[in-house]
Amino acid sequence: IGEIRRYLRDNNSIRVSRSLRDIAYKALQIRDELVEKNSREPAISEIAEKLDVSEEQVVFALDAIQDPVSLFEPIYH
Amino acid sequence: MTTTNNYMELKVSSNSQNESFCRVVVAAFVSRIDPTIEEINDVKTAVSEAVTNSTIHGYPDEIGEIKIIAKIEDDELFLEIQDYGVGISNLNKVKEPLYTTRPELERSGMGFTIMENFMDSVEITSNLNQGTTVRMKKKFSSSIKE
Amino acid sequence: MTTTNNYMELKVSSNSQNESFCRVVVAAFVSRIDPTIEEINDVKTAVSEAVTNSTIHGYPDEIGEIKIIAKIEDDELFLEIQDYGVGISNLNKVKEPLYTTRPELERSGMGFTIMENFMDSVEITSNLNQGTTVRMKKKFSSSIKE
Ligand SMILES: Nc1ncnc2c1ncn2[C@@H]1O[C@H](COP(=O)(O)OP(=O)(O)O)[C@@H](O)[C@H]1O
Ligand SMILES: Nc1ncnc2c1ncn2[C@@H]1O[C@H](COP(=O)(O)OP(=O)(O)O)[C@@H](O)[C@H]1O
Ligand SMILES: [Mg+2]
Ligand SMILES: [Mg+2]
Repeated sequence: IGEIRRYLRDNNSIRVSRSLRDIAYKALQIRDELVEKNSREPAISEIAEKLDVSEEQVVFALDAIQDPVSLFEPIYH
Repeated sequence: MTTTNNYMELKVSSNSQNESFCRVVVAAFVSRIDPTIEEINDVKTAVSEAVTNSTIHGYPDEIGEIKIIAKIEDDELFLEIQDYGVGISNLNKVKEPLYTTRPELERSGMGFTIMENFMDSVEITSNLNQGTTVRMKKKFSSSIKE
Repeated sequence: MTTTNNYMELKVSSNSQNESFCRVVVAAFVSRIDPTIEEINDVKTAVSEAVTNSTIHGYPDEIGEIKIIAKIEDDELFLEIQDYGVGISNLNKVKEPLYTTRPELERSGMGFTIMENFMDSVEITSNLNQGTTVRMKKKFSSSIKE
């Protein structure tokens, strides 16, 4: 386990906020590709499968780059 | 606790940081019925509006508790957002577009209108000084995959 | 409910679908202190192990309730994962590496060892037929963003 942790540490000292944005942008890219290919909105599972992360993780990542409230309530924060 | 497996209950304090947290939790929960990004965004927006209302209207002068219950039955989502705050005195008016009791906060008065637009139904119950509960439902088209 | 704003409580049923949900909920909660990927993966792994234990050991023959409490104070996370299941009879053995009571499920017996490695402390309390609570702490290198 110590070794695994050392390995992880070398790669994973980036902040989560950044990695979430990366996942989210990839997710949106895949969504666009799938919309083009299938002429319909893809389900979350289709995006998750292509990214090889869980559905919940895709949703979490997408939330990091968008704030639906701000569309309607730009003032309150 | 109900017998269904597709049930969750979340309690958080009414600080503004928890608004986005509640939104993600419900969105992550809903992801098990495999919605589209658009459907998820509808739900997130509705959750944000309801939680924001509890935060700023329900607990104007204090930090209180907000409880969210989410349940999925077949392809329908049931959402309940509850606070134990000041309550609503004029329940018949609050769903009117542009109606707000806090214009000084530059509130738009569109919260319930948005919820009604993005969800299939929105029900409000409230008692003065006891709190407010908003119940919403939404059917998902999902299962678009073959 | 404590007075801290950085508090959450989640209740879900002990079905396997809720493991990944619980993991993401805790990750989303912790994300407010913007941890590193390593830190968040540590926490997610620990949550998975504890929730899996409640699901398969705590409720071997039924679906029960699992409660997760998370709190952040300064740069420290407090996690509590509780079930109301069968409980643990031999509490002094369960932390031993490779110790498992369910070898037939191909359990590795490494759950608590992993939790202890990934978190700063792991405390188990349990009562037969009443349930099990696992309390964990972890300090984060990051400080809360203002
Ligand atoms: N949880 C609540 N507790 C107390 N009052 C509320 C609550 N939610 C809504 N209200 C009342 O309903 C009104 C309308 O709400 P809404 O449509 O969201 O508009 P806004 O939030 O912009 O004022 C609010 O101005 C407030 O008076
Ligand atoms: N929530 C729980 N309820 C009842 N027993 C548990 C619980 N968590 C752990 N245990 C007991 O502790 C043992 C060791 O747990 P763990 O280290 O995670 O290994 P494993 O899950 O692979 O068996 C389990 O085999 C089980 O007997
Ligand atoms: Mg509002
Ligand atoms: Mg285990």
